[in-house]
Amino acid sequence: QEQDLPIVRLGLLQYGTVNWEAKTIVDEGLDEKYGFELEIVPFAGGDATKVALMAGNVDVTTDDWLMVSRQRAMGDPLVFIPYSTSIGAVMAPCEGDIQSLEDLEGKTIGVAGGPLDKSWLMLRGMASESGMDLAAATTPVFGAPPLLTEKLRQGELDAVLNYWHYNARLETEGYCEVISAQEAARSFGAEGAVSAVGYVMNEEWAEENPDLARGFVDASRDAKEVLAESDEAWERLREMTGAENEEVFQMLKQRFREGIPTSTPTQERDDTAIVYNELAKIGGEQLVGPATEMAPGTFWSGLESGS
Amino acid sequence: MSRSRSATAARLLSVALFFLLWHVVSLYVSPRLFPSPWQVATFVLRETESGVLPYHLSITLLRVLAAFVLAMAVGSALGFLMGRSRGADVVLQPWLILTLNIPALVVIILSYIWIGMTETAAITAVALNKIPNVAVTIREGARAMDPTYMEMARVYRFSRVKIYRDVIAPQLQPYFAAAARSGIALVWKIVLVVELLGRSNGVGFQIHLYFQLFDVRAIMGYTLAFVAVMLAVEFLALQPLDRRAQRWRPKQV
Amino acid sequence: MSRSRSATAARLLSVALFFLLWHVVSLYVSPRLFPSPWQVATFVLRETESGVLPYHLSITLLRVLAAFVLAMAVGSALGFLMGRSRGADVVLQPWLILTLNIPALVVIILSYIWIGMTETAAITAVALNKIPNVAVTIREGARAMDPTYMEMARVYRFSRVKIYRDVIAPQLQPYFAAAARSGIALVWKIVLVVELLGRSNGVGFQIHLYFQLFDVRAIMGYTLAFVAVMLAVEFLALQPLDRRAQRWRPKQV
Amino acid sequence: MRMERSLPTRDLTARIDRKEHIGADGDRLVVLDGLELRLAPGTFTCLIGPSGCGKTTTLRILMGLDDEFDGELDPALREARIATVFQEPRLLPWRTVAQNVLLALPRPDLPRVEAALASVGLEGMADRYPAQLSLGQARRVALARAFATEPEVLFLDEPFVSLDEASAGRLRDLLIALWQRRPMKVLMVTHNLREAVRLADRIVFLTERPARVAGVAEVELPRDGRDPEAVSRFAAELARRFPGLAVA
Amino acid sequence: MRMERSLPTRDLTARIDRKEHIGADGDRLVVLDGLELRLAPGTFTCLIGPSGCGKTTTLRILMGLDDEFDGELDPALREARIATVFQEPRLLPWRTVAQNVLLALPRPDLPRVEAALASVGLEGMADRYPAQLSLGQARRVALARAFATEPEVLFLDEPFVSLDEASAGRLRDLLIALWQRRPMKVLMVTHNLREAVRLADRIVFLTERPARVAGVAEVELPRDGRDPEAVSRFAAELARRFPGLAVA
Ligand SMILES: Nc1ncnc2c1ncn2[C@@H]1O[C@H](COP(=O)(O)OP(=O)(O)OP(=O)(O)O)[C@@H](O)[C@H]1O
Ligand SMILES: Nc1ncnc2c1ncn2[C@@H]1O[C@H](COP(=O)(O)OP(=O)(O)OP(=O)(O)O)[C@@H](O)[C@H]1O
Ligand SMILES: [Mg+2]
Ligand SMILES: [Mg+2]
Repeated sequence: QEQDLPIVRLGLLQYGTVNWEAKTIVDEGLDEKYGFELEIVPFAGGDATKVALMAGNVDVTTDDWLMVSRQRAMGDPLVFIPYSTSIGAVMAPCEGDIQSLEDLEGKTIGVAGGPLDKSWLMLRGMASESGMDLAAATTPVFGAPPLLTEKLRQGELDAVLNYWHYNARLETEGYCEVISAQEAARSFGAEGAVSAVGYVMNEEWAEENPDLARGFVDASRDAKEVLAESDEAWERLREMTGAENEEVFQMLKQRFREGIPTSTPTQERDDTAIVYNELAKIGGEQLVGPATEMAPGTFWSGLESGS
Repeated sequence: MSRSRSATAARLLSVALFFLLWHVVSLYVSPRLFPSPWQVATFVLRETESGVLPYHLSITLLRVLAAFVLAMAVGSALGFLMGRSRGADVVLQPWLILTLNIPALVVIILSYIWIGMTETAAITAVALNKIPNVAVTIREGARAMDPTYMEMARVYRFSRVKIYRDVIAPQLQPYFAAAARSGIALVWKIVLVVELLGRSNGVGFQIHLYFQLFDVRAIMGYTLAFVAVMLAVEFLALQPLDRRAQRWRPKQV
Repeated sequence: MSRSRSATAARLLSVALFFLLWHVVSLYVSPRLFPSPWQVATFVLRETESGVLPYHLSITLLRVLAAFVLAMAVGSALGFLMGRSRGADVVLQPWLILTLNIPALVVIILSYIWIGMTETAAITAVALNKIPNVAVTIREGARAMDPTYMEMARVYRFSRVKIYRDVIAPQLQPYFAAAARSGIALVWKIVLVVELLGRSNGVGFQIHLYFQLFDVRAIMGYTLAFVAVMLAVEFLALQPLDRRAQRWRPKQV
Repeated sequence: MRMERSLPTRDLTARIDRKEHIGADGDRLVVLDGLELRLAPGTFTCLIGPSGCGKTTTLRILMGLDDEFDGELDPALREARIATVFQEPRLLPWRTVAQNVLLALPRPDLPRVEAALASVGLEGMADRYPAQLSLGQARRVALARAFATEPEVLFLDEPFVSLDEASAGRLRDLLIALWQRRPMKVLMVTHNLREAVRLADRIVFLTERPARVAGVAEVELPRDGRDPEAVSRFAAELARRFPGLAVA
Repeated sequence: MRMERSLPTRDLTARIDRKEHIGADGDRLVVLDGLELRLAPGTFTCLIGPSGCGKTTTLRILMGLDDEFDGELDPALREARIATVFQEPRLLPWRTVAQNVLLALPRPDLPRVEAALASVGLEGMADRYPAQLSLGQARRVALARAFATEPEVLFLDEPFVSLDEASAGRLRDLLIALWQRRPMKVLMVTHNLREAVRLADRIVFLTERPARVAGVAEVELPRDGRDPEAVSRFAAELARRFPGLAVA
């Protein structure tokens, strides 16, 4: 019978954090429970998953709402489903002289993901509210995330704005979070946490396969519940996380759990729209395309009708 | 006899020196940034035993082989045509410069989007990246050919086979050797990118995974595994072929 | 005269054909995946006016130039040495194969880590990637040299300058041309990766940025801007040099 | 002179009205200016002219290696089986001596290759590469190659230089023997008047560049009466008849 | 024979006990076996021997191009200013005629280059590339190059082949004139006995391979009495004295 189940192809970074949830879905049989079979298609780079979705080789992948909104504005009907609110943050040595956003003035700061990175723009927006031009006041160095982490360790960079799983490792090595993009979101007026990443799928596919799309979202939610409560489930993931020691492993577990979205879909959509407007101001047309507001339907409508 | 034996000795010494140097450097650097040869060797052994490395390596090698053969065949034909016919050269030249300079990334993404994320797309993308390089090299060879041999062949009404096999190929041999050696390396480098961007296996896929984890040991391990294969190809296949091809040459002063 | 004029005509026609083809294809494909030449041209114009494209392009060109000169100089010297001395060849061969086959990514990352995220590291990394390719090509050239000319030079006690300038360089010219042409393209491709991984400006940086936005129009625009520069270099510098270097050759049959 | 006339019995004619070479700097150089040649069946013609007058250029045109001239070539020349000894040996350096000869044959025929090499005194050198030969040996390979193909028309551009007199003499005898066995047309360039007298039926003298025919001499000596004495005498006579062209 | 003896007046000697060539398949071939040569100051020596006996090999050893032999070379040879005409012209094809000559001079001296080219009859060809020359013209450039350098020792490997008799005669005269003006040692390989008699002081005959000295003849004819008649007579006499080696 198993063969009869329809397949959902999920394109993922092999060691991406989303993979933890996906593995849990399979291990716990949650996909079968909701009437589909999950096929994980691993890739080595984030760009690859994007290309795979464009080329129609996977049904679901992960990305952020900025990208989804921009593609929608250009006529590509993608939809976004929040996955995690664990977002980028600035890390610096705990003992150092960088304790707040203002302390970054005159410092060299590594920025993962380039000048259009969502977290970077959010922090710039927050800084500008207090009259600081973060891009001008600091020397940003754009580069590959692992390389930047390494450069912080080497002391070549004073601080690094990086993704949360890189930061979790740094936290075990004497580095502290200076400020997180989530704080920026709050400063813009968001009430809850906004998502950093989410599942992305083609709206047409979701409409043609409503049960699959729905089932996938339900399985994801169940998996999060398992990971939130069960330490055993985490043991299965231990190797997959690539944690080099127990401390890192526990930190990753803790941060992952904190990142499970708690807002209602509507609230999160509205919060995100607020943040989007701020980003549109900073990033301009280059970032968001012709639309100055988040494209309607960016958050999958199926979410609100359901849970 | 004794000459080739001393060459083997020198070669081994050279390789030993390499590992020694590596070992010494690794003593002074954090092992996370620069693991010692033994750490890398342990990793390679473990991954080999588990079958993971042989799996990814063999897949990558197949891709390299396919793209290499394709690129050499098409590139040589194109380069030869351009070297021999001024008309073809003038017309194709802008295209050559264009394709030479299109970033690998662009070609790869367009192939994936157009052909789909398939093996065909991957190999096509790699070959497309390499073809202009081969063409550029072979073209120089075709231009530098000595016309007196061709005249002789025409007088004696050489068949087409003889002309290509006995007159043209030997003159292009050094260019072909250069294109092949730097070609296989280039193909491999692009295969890595192709695997990063849209394949779910292969050495490039693995290397990038480990790059995300900043596991230098694993990156080095996979790299060296491929290099070892290339060294074997070099010494067991290319060099004997080379020696054969060079046999007729007078000694250099 | 008329010959070179008709060549220019053929060349222009060839370029026109390229744009026509592009235009036709773009009619049938989503402009998001494959924008028309006009859309790309508009983008390039706008970015040029705003000064953004010239800024990034000139930075990239400087990097390409520096790495290219470095790689050609070191690679040629190395390749020549290996081609001329069997001892050097045997000893350096394994190193050559190793460096040829180390993925660009690995070299770039190690340079950044060791030298720092500086311009020096970037250019070193690119040059290191390219050196073995140059060496491999020039080595074939050095091997294929005709010893009779060197004998003549020795009898007449040619000075060192004369030997290199008048005896060796002309024989290596086609190999040098091949290495340079495919070299500049390779250097540019690696510069893109270097800029992507750890520089905050340059065409590679921009292309990657636009890739994240999936803005094919911008990617093509930046690519073509570079290709245009290369075409200009080709027709204004390389080809006249080439013609000079080929002047002595008898016509091909 | 006995001869089995089975192959083309027509005269082959060539008329070269004008042939120019183009120098590096684009200047034009008239090399041949109204040159007519006729190769009669079974005749042995020698071409004598000063260095640089256009002899090699003429041969190249006749062999179909150079199309850029004004004039007319007998179309039969294009189809005829031809062979040549160039002014330099032009062996393929990457092929052995035996392979060089073998390649010139329309069909592989190893015994014939061996016989040809033996006939020029190169037994046991079959597996050498050309770089391992002395120049005289290389020239002999080129001769062996030309002879082995049994051509209908044979072009020779100073084939017997760089050879000691003894070897050259033997090879001249070999050439005559071959030519008497098969009815081929031979056109040979030489600077050696005595050699021409010894071998040829007709000697064509060319002028300085631009080359025209300055005179034609029929060698009326009987083939079996061409001993050194007779040859010297005839050559001296020619030198008198064509002053400035022939030097005895 | 008057001569300003300012330069090395010693005899130069070379003793080649044994010289082997290695074939492609690794077999050894003894080429020279106990060959001794002496070049006396201001003498003109000719080397005559059958094709492939080792003449070019000998010259190469004397010129310092081949170190792999058993024997001893006069160290003065290594320092002397030497010049050579190889068996093939060996011009750099990517340099013009004038550049080819100029490069061989220790110091740039354009007038001398022009004079040298004029002396071999190549006025107006200075800017051509070697591929645009006839073989005879290329040989003459090689001669001009050798003459222009005013060497202390001059090696010639069959320099006058591929030239018509008139040109060859003029060039022989030129060589003798040069040699009489400056006290250089000349070693010339030739296959032409009459040429050797006309030019040389001594003629060294070599045996078949492996080459040894088979005989040495002093040419006792006075320089101004070497008319064709006398040369022929002397050559015939040599042919009698060295049967099998010299062919008149
Ligand atoms: N590089 C080489 N390898 C092997 N054998 C060689 C090599 N060069 C010459 N030989 C052989 O050595 C012998 C002497 O050659 P050399 O060129 O000295 O002859 P030579 O007397 O100059 O003849 P020729 O009058 O034909 O020029 C020849 O039999 C030749 O085959
Ligand atoms: N490719 C060329 N380009 C320009 N000029 C050339 C070319 N080939 C030959 N020539 C010139 O044409 C003339 C005739 O050359 P050719 O080779 O036919 O002379 P040749 O009679 O064979 O002389 P030789 O007896 O010296 O071999 C020469 O003056 C030569 O300089
Ligand atoms: Mg000629
Ligand atoms: Mg010789």
